[in-house]
Amino acid sequence: MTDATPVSGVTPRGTKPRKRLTPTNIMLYGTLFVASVYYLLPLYVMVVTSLKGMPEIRLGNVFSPPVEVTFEPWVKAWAQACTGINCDGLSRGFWNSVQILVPSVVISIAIASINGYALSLWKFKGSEVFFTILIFGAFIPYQVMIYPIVILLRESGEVLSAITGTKIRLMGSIWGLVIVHTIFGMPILTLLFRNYFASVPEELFKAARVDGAGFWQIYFQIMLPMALPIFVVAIILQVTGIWNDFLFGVIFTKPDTYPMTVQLNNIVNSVQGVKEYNVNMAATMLTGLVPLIIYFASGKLFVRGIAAGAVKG
Amino acid sequence: MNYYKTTTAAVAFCAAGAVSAAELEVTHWWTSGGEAAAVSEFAKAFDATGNTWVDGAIAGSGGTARPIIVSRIIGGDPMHATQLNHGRQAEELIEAGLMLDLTDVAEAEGWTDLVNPTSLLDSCTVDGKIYCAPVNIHSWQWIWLSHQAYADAGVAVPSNWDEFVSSAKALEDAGKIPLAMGQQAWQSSGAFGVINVAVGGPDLWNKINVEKDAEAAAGPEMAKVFEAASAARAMAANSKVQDWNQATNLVITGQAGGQVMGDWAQGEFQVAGQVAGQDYTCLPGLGVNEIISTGGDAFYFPKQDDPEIEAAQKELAKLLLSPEVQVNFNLKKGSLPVRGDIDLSSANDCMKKGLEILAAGSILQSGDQVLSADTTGQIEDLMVEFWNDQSYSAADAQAKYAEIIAAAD
Amino acid sequence: MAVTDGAPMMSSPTSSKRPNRLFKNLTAKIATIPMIFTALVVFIGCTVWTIYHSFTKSKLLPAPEKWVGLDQYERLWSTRRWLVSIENLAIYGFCSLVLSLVIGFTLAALLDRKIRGEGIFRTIFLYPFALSFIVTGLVWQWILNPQFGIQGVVQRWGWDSFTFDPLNNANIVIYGILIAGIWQGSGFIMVILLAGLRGIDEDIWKASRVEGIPAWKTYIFIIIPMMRPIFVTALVLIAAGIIKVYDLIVAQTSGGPGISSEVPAKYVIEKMFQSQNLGQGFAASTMMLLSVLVVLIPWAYLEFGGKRRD
Amino acid sequence: MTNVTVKDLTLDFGAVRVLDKLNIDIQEGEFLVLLGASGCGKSTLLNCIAGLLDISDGEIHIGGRNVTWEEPSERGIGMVFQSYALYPQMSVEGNLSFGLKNARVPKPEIAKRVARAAEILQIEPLLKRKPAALSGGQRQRVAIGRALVRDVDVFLFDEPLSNLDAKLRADLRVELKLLHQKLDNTMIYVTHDQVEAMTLADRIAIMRGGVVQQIASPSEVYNHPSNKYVAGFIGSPTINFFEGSIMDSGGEFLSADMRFPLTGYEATQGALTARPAWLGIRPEAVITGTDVAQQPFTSDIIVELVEPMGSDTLIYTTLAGTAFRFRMSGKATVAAGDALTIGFDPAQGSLFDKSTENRL
Repeated sequence: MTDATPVSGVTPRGTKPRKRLTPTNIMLYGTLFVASVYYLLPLYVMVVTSLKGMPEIRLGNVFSPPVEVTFEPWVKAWAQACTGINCDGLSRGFWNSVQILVPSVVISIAIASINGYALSLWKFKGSEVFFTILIFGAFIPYQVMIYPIVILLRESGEVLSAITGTKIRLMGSIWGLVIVHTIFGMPILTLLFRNYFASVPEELFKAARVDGAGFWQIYFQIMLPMALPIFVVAIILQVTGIWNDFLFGVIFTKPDTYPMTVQLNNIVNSVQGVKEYNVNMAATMLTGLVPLIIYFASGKLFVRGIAAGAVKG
Repeated sequence: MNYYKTTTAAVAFCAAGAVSAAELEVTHWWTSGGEAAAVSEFAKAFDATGNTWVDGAIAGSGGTARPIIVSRIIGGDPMHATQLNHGRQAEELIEAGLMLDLTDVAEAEGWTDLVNPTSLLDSCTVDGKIYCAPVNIHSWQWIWLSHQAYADAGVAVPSNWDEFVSSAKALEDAGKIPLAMGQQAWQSSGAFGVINVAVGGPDLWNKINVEKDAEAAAGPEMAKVFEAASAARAMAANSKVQDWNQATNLVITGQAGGQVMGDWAQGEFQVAGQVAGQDYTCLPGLGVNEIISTGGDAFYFPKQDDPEIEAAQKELAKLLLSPEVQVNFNLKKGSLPVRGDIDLSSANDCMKKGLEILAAGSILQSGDQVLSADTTGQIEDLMVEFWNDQSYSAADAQAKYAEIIAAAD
Repeated sequence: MAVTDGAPMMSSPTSSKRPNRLFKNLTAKIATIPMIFTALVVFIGCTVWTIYHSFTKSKLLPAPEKWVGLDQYERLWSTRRWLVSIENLAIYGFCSLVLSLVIGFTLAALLDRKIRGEGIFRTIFLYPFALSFIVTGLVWQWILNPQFGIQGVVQRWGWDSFTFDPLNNANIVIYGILIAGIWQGSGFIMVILLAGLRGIDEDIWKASRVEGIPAWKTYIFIIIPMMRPIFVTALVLIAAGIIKVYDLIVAQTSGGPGISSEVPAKYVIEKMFQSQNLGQGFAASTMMLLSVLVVLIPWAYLEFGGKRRD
Repeated sequence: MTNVTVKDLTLDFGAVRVLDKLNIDIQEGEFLVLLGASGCGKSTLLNCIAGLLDISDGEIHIGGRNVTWEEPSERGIGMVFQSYALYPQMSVEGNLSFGLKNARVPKPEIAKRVARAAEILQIEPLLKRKPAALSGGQRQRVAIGRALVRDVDVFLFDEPLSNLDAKLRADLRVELKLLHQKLDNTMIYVTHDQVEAMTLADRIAIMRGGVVQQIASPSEVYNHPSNKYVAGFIGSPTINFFEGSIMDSGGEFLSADMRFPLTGYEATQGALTARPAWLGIRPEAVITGTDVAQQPFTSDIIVELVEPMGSDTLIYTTLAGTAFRFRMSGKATVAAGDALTIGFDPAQGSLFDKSTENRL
């Protein structure tokens, strides 16, 4: 065991001299490097392809960097690509996605945070049952519920119309989609908030109640300010989730209001003559840009948030 | 939201003393080059009436688009007009009272006398009322052959299916794909249908598809059809594209010998600037049985509760069948017009062949007209598997096919 | 200031009338109406509705009066496409569970070894998670394109016999999808597990070092067992994602070649809307639900059934 | 023979010097306590000795062997942690034997050692249990047992009792002392609790800012603190400090006109010379009642606050313009406002230079 000590009679002193190229380190960094290639390859291919012209692509190497850099595919993807006779590219879908995104994120998080708060601090008879159903709901395949929800939205639209006297349509409108996103975002967000609020010292809550604060006062004045980090996490999760949604976007909106992912799929599948891989890749990049920016900008918060939410689960 | 926009627009036009005008949202799945050019003829004509065509194209195939169309109609947010293959797809929607009755337009315009073949209008008719406007006749029974590919391979362009099969080897040796095929289900199923009519003859086809004769489906005549399809499958083994027009592109560029595809493929040749008889050849009924099926596209008009819109919907319906629009649209689309009374002298060779066959009355009903969507879906599932799995034996596929026919409704 | 645990503070013990239970925590109940609605009407209501209609011959429109019993299920289980879908889901599900956990944990453990550039590596591994399945599917479709993608490039390098065309080979297409799925999701699992690793008491590591236990043994015998709850969380998150696989398939293969990469979710959507056979779609979705329950109930029982210790 | 030697040990975290040229010799069988406020580097030092931290400079010898570059497991140490660091998925027995199994110690030997440790620590009935089913004290015993089975000469304790409640802490303290007596191993023990330090240690090393302030026996540290910091840190209630100066003669300390005779003060560094200084008087050094008259220093004070502690009573007052507290018997009946005469011998106190704060 003691053979590890000095090789050449040097008295061990100070920091143990370490070889940089130990087998362990080679393995470690080697593995990380190989993994990095796997994770980065698609991004590289996307960028490279989107900057090539079609003749170059036909030469047939997805990995070779563009000889002549052209931004035309990007321009085309953003403003000119056609679906049917509409040739305004992805730009329309981008704004639609923004319009869908903002209310969906705000409403879904508002409701879920209140749920989480009530479930962790204001338990009532049956609250756990509802929560359990909710969590089970997260596992129910969407397909099971889509059709009834279509009907539900139609009927609620009619009921609302009758009450308000004006014509309200939930199906096909942005609000219908907002409701759907709120419903399907609810399980995971509620879980996130419930776990977070459950970790708040109960004394704080008790002290506030002794001071006479009620449900909403405690929520707005004590819990909300404390929960800021988890709100950031929820926002990040929802923004990426809703931006990336395809299934609901395709079923619950119409061409006017198609979100970007749906339009991306439309553009990519609208083949006119040959497939324009460069335009497709540019469109793909454009669609992925928003969540990527959010991700890179939020960096550590994203990670910290996932940790806070998921680990306790 | 839309409702608000349209009313204000309408009010504005009324104030100006013009005829009523509305924005109509029209959904369809015509997104390839030729298709988009054709549909813009509709839009142009409709916009000329002072109304506005709001295009709601859904890319992919009818398979992608139909769920969206149907779910919107069911969800209470119907578009103002929509493409559907006429036939049995809209049956239930009509029965549920979700579609606008076009009988008065049809009567005023005399559709019953104009539309040829009459079966097209029959498919639009439920309980004596007309619910859709047929816009074109599409037939599946064509094979498109690339002159360049055969020139490269050093063989003559075949003039019928048998020649095509025997020339496959030469093409393969020249590094070509004998038969270009997209891998989507409807293409597999369609190509099989074509082979079915060509090899088995129209009577067999009718017996199985119209009379749902499962015995015929399992019979020896049909076995030959499956063998032929299996041979075609082998010829298409190297065709790895998804979309039909990518496959067509293989033919256009001479990478493939031929493609079994409906007459809409013609639009692609046209967009590519190719000339029938010179750059490519089309053989109706695969050059065996010169017969065409007369399916096609039709427009349905989901019921709205706004009289302004309804008026505009009827105007659009009228427009779609007007002679001028029919000519312009069908020339671009490569399909045949639904009216027998218009002049198509500017049509190309292939289209003229089709018109002749139509005039001669060698017609079949289309699969959409005789089979329910459910049965069609099952056949598509079977066919897409059969065409893409070389190990799926013809006999197994036939047995499964007979089962589906036996259960068809 | 001492407040007894759980005792309702609002009600004074002297009053003879007990406050109505219904009104206890009334605000909380009102505030959670959206949740209660979602749980009861959407999750339960819609599910029951769907299950009921799976026993009917509903076609384009729901037809509750056309009761046909188990017909739809009989047809479902004799449909090849469905069987292929189930098989694919099983293969994809199993592989993706195992690979996500193995890759996720390996990367997390490597990043936890106090390496240089941890932030950069983590960013690289996690960014795909921000992208949609549509984007993921399209990119990998392009990379795996036999003509232009990896296969083509390797062949051009001179290795002519090299074949790697998962998207065009029915036998391995599901693994082509797996490559993309893992690419998209494993970073997320890594982050969760990394957070779990960071949550492990430093002293445990010190103790094992003092005892001379090699790092890999410490991971296997001490750290991983300690992280069981986190693994369960990760497992549940992966499983929930697997069953919903739809977008990825639509974008990457559309179920092809043939029907070799079909999945249940796609079957359901297409039967429901495209084939206009709601009853069949509902039957298929009910089977999906059933398979979820088969996995979920034993887990929930193990997790919550016994009294929670600790 | 010294058992553990730390030579010129220096540790830098980046630009921050955490430990600065430390030199400590620990005798075989000695119980050394590293005492200090949090952040003083005591735990860091322990981790360096254990080999859990790479040092920047210096040497560490254990059992006469230079172990500076050796892995923790090769140094012949056992370690006990504040959070116990038990492996939660293993039974107590598993915890005790895991390291041995890993070192391929023969099975009978493992069984023997586990049995012995369990016997010494009286945890035999707990062997099959999981850590989660143990109380805090039991867990800590298991943690000690894990060090015990390693059969090593040096035990390192990193605040082992800090997570326990006061009563249990006192009990385990006694047990630890007994254990040390029984085993006679070298023990290095980190704590911030001076009671633990005083009661357990053969010698205490008081640390501050990465530097050892004084290393001496508990009574030496208590009675002859080497500087003002040590004086203030050791002892509860805290020592009283008077600010003032030593008069020319060196025989008197003057603070706010009050004179404290220093006759008999044993100066550490030669004779006392006139200079500004601090005088430290322990609260326990104050005498009241009839013996007061014999004290070199007496004064009349007014009681300001009384804190009865049971065994004794703490009195707060003002002396020479400084807050002053002293201890009386628990039986004393004193109330705020009472007048008292107190006395003590300033020569028994400690004098610190005003600028260096070192003991004079």
